[in-house]
Amino acid sequence: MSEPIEFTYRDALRLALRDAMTADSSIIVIGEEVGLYGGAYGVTKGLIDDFGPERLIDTPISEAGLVGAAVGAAMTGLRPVAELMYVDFIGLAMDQIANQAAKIRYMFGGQIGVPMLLRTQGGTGRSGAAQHSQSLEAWIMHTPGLRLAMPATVTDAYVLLRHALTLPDPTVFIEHKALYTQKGILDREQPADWGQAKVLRAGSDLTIVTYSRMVHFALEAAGSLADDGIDAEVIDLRTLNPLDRETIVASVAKTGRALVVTEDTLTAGVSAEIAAILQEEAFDWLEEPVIRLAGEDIPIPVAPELEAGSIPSPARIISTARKLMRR
Amino acid sequence: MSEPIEFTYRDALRLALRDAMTADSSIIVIGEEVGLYGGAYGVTKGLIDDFGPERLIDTPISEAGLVGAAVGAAMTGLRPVAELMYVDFIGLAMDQIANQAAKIRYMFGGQIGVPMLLRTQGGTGRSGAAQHSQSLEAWIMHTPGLRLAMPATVTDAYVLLRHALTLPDPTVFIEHKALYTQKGILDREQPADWGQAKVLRAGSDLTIVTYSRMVHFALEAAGSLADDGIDAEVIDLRTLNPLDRETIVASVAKTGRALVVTEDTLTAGVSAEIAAILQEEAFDWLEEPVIRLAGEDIPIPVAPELEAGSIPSPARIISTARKLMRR
Amino acid sequence: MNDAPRNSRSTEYYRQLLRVRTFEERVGELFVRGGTAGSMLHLSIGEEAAAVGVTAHMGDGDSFTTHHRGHGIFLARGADPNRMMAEIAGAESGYCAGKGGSMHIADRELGHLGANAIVGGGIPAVIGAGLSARHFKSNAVSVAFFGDGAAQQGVLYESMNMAALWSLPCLFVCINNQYGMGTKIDRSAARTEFEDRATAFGLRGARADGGDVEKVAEVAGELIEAARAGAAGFLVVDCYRFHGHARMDKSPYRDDAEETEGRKTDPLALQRRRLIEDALLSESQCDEIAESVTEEMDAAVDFAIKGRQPAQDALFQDVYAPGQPAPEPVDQRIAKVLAE
Amino acid sequence: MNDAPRNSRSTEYYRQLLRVRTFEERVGELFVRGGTAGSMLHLSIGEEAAAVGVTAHMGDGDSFTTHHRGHGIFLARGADPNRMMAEIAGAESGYCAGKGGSMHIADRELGHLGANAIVGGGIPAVIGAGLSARHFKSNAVSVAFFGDGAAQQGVLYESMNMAALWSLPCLFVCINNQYGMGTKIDRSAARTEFEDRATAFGLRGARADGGDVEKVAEVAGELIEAARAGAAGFLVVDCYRFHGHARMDKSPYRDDAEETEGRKTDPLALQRRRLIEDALLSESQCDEIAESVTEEMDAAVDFAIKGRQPAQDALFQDVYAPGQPAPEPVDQRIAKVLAE
Ligand SMILES: Cc1ncc(C[n+]2csc(CCOP(=O)(O)OP(=O)(O)O)c2C)c(N)n1
Ligand SMILES: Cc1ncc(C[n+]2csc(CCOP(=O)(O)OP(=O)(O)O)c2C)c(N)n1
Ligand SMILES: [Mg+2]
Ligand SMILES: [Mg+2]
Repeated sequence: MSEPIEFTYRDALRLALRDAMTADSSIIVIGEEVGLYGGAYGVTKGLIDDFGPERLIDTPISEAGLVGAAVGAAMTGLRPVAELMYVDFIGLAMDQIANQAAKIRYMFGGQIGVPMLLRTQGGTGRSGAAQHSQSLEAWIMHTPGLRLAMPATVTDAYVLLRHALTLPDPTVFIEHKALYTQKGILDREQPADWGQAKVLRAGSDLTIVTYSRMVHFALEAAGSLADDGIDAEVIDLRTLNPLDRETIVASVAKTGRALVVTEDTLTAGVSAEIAAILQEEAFDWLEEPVIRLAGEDIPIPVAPELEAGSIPSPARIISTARKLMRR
Repeated sequence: MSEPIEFTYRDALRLALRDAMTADSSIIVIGEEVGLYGGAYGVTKGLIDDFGPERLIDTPISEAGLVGAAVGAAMTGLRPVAELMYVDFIGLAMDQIANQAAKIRYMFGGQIGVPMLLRTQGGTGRSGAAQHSQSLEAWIMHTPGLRLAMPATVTDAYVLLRHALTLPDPTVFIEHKALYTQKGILDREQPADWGQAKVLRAGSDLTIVTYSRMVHFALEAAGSLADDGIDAEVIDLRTLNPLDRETIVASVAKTGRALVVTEDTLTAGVSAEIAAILQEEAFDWLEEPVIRLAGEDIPIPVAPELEAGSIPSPARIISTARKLMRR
Repeated sequence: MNDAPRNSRSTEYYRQLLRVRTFEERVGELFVRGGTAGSMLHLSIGEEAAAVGVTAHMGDGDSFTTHHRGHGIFLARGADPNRMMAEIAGAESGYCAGKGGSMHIADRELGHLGANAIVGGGIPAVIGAGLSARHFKSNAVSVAFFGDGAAQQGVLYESMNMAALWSLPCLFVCINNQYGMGTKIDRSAARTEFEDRATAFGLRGARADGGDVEKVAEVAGELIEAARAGAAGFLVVDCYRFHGHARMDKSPYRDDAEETEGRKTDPLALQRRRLIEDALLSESQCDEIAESVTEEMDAAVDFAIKGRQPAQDALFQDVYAPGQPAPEPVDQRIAKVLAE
Repeated sequence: MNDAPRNSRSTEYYRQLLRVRTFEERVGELFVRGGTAGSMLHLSIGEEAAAVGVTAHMGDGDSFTTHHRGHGIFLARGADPNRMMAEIAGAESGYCAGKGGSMHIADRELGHLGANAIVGGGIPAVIGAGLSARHFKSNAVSVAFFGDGAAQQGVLYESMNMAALWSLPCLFVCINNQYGMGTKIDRSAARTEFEDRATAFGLRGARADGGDVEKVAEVAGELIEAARAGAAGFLVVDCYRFHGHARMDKSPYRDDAEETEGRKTDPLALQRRRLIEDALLSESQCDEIAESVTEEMDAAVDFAIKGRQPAQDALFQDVYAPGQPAPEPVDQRIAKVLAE
């Protein structure tokens, strides 16, 4: 077993790709700037040296075409990793993702699968403005046929990506641009536990359900809340499809209070689904309504303070948790 | 005042377009087969005779291009009605809708608006299979900057379309393919009450919240339930943005039980948002969890019985309502 | 088929044209009898030469995608008409277990990567198939079939650009039946020489008369050979959509004179005439072929009619691969929530 | 500007080239000082002739969209550098009140329908502007500016097709700086004569040397005149991206020799040389212009630095039009839910 060492989220992702590509020669990476440039956020840096330009395929700026090409590749024996540089560009490729990749197995009666991975990144944090800062996971979550993972930690970046690269169905993997430089201990041997949420901090007073970057905000908030005598349980969903209802319901059954924290916009977002589930399945245990602390229902503005103000912050998680505890 | 007469939903829509185009010469209709052919579902039939090919613009099969053209037209003084033949094709134009139309006013600091209407239709009912039967309103509802109307009745088809054609912001108008031949009394003078839900049937035992075609299923079910002594209130949301939270919350505060019925797929769909709101704002009045009866989390199959089985039916509304009433 | 001597090759073309024509006629009849799943049926009558002439050069390992009007292409490529007709009827015994229908037929065995109800939606998949061919060092070609209307979809240009850039074994076949629904080609493009668009992107562009299957086959053969060698191609096949857009469309947007004229470019009539004139077949031999095809297609209708609708529990199958977490039925979830 | 006598026209070109160059240099410096909103800043140094040569023919009522590298275009078209720089700084006093930033500058007054951070995203809007011009019987032209990378986006072909089909007063200007991020043009297209693609769609296609503003202006002038008369056009302006893709990119994917060579096509250097050689201006007159431009752009930086960040309550403004229902802040909703 390899000794755990510190890695960045970015490096863990790269290592996962490298290990997977070494193990499975049918994996190719296809996308804009994935080869020579090494990825807009450096995730694929250097891979072209190891695997060559036939497996690290730099494409023209043609999102629909490149995702469609990945669909065709996946149907004919390859396991493509299509990279969408920003999740914000998904509107250009949504037909290929939602009408093609997601539906092919079903429409064709189970004959053909589409074992492709769509890697992309989203979220705020770099003053990228309205078209480079979105969190669009709800569109994917609402599309039957697509799996969806959103890792928050270094180890999850690795193990979830490795696992995703063994799945028989199209999988969307959304990284967070503000996490690439996040450091942590990488444990490559950790089981992927795909589809299972993780209790990252046990607590008895309230449950904070979240994923991706907001996990870190929630853990930070939980630390401060503890100083205040409020004991928050923090759950990282890790994958949104499959979604682990059991773990979150069990937690809320215990704490009686739930705060769902997401970066995506509130209305009809992921937080709505989580709140709906919790009130369905933990109804009898709820002391208070499930509270949604989510992105504002607005496009993301460029000015840094406005940008930060458009999504939840540790401070707002704290104040909301206090309100929820009637403190 | 004009005498109320019977109209189909389709004819009411056509009349709304005709009346609006007569009143406002800046309105143009742009889309595939909207002119000579009269629309895939006949909504624009004959309008080209009245308004000519310069105002009823048949486009090539270029969804992104035609929606983008409408965006540009709306920014330069026209009020375009872009028609997307099926909402299923929205993945081709989603960038123009969600990154351009929806965000322009905000990104540009309020200088320029995009007063365009995107007319389309969705839903099952014609064995159109996975790519011609979807209900994708949740994607729109989740996109800040877009208004969204989904009329269920003949009069709403008219008044909501007329009102939508006066709005300063991009508005999506989703008709239902199974409603085009639906008949009803058209009251052109009825106020649009844009943004207001309507209680179509008052009841005291439970609240059924729905919109579009499911309104008719719900009313049918409510009729049968009444025979059984269950008195259901039926609310038609009419517009999903703005969303009338007050009306549904007030109703559930009264009945204590809520059943949300939507044709769109369950997970992260419109029903999740409604359920989340109700548990937030009517928490203290809820006798039971808010129940979601929605489309299955699957692509739509072509076989007619499977198609019908993939969405709620009056029979399932009835049985679910009975369960909710513990009967 | 294209390696066969002229005699049997020309006869085979004729038989295939007839098979497509007859199949489509039967689909139309099945619709009238209420036996199809829905009315979104797009017949390729008049366009048979594109299907037959191009697929004649395809074999094991090759792949293709089609548009919504794809019955004929797949049939010519070797489909079982029974399973096709059953699929169109929405029956369990169909190619896609009754889930796809007329617009979504696919077949792993024969490399059919799928018909598509999104105009242009199936085009970029051939780029991926081309990458697979390159990766696995096979000699396979991948062909995208689509209509003249689809030539205005941006993804075609994105795909052609990649095919040329990466020298992929891909062929783009534009079946120009003059119409996209009610829109005649000159109302959807200012310049309709689409092959020039392709050459501007660096592909080999060509055009063939869809009234003559042998000509289509000849040009297609050259293009496919070149494509296998890495020179991607684009072929326009000119023909005429004999009937309406879908089974219900009476084509009020065009006049009888045009239809009469258009239907003169009938690849079937020409091929029959040619076989007889060149004394490759007699009238009665032609009729015999027709009879056997009729039998085959009548049998397909019978097969389809006998097919059962899929069972309700099929609803939740094949959203994901077997063994993977499947969607939970809504009623089951509600039952759990309200259980007590 | 293009009606002026050669003397003042050439001088004005020079002044505009200098304004763009200097503005962009100041943006780069502002970034280093930490004064910009984010680092997604794309400078158009080396590409000034496209901006200046094309906008020289635009006036009241005309409109345009740009790509993410659009500062220079808008500046040449008449933008106030103060408000531009302030927007880049994310300040309230910017063109878009600090909400758009470098990649999202627009201006209703000058017909700027917006810079766009989606490659190709702003292209189809000019079709709509063309329809407006037709509808309101104006003489306006609408110009889409984009890069060579955007030439691989499908929506460009959809848009060009419509422009040609409907004879719209539109011009498509492809600023070919040889790169899309780290991808050289020959790695994104097999055939890079993009003007041939345009002519295949029925547009007038042309190419101009972006090292020479007068040549660009000449060709653009002809195309814009034709476009106003309904013959849509497409212009490739060849130039070189002097620096990295964005302010942080050091361009490791290209070598110094190439950069040195590429930077020789400097439209500013040529225009200055020309003015002096043709005795239209003296060295010192040129320097005087440069000084006044420097002052102007330094002032813009000062203006931007003094600008305030927008107030937090601006967050909820302008999602919808004034007077329309606005989004309710999340905290306010939570407060209501938990009020008691
Ligand atoms: C993306 C998309 N846009 C529009 C349609 C509706 N539609 C179906 S077929 C068709 C015409 C297609 O014309 P063409 O490509 O020439 O094929 P043909 O029907 O003539 O075979 C249209 C507009 C669709 N199915 N998909
Ligand atoms: C749809 C989309 N895809 C990718 C990107 C990322 N990106 C930003 S600029 C750029 C290169 C664009 O190249 P080009 O069109 O030549 O413009 P240039 O940057 O050279 O001015 C890319 C790939 C984007 N912003 N939008
Ligand atoms: Mg056609
Ligand atoms: Mg470039």
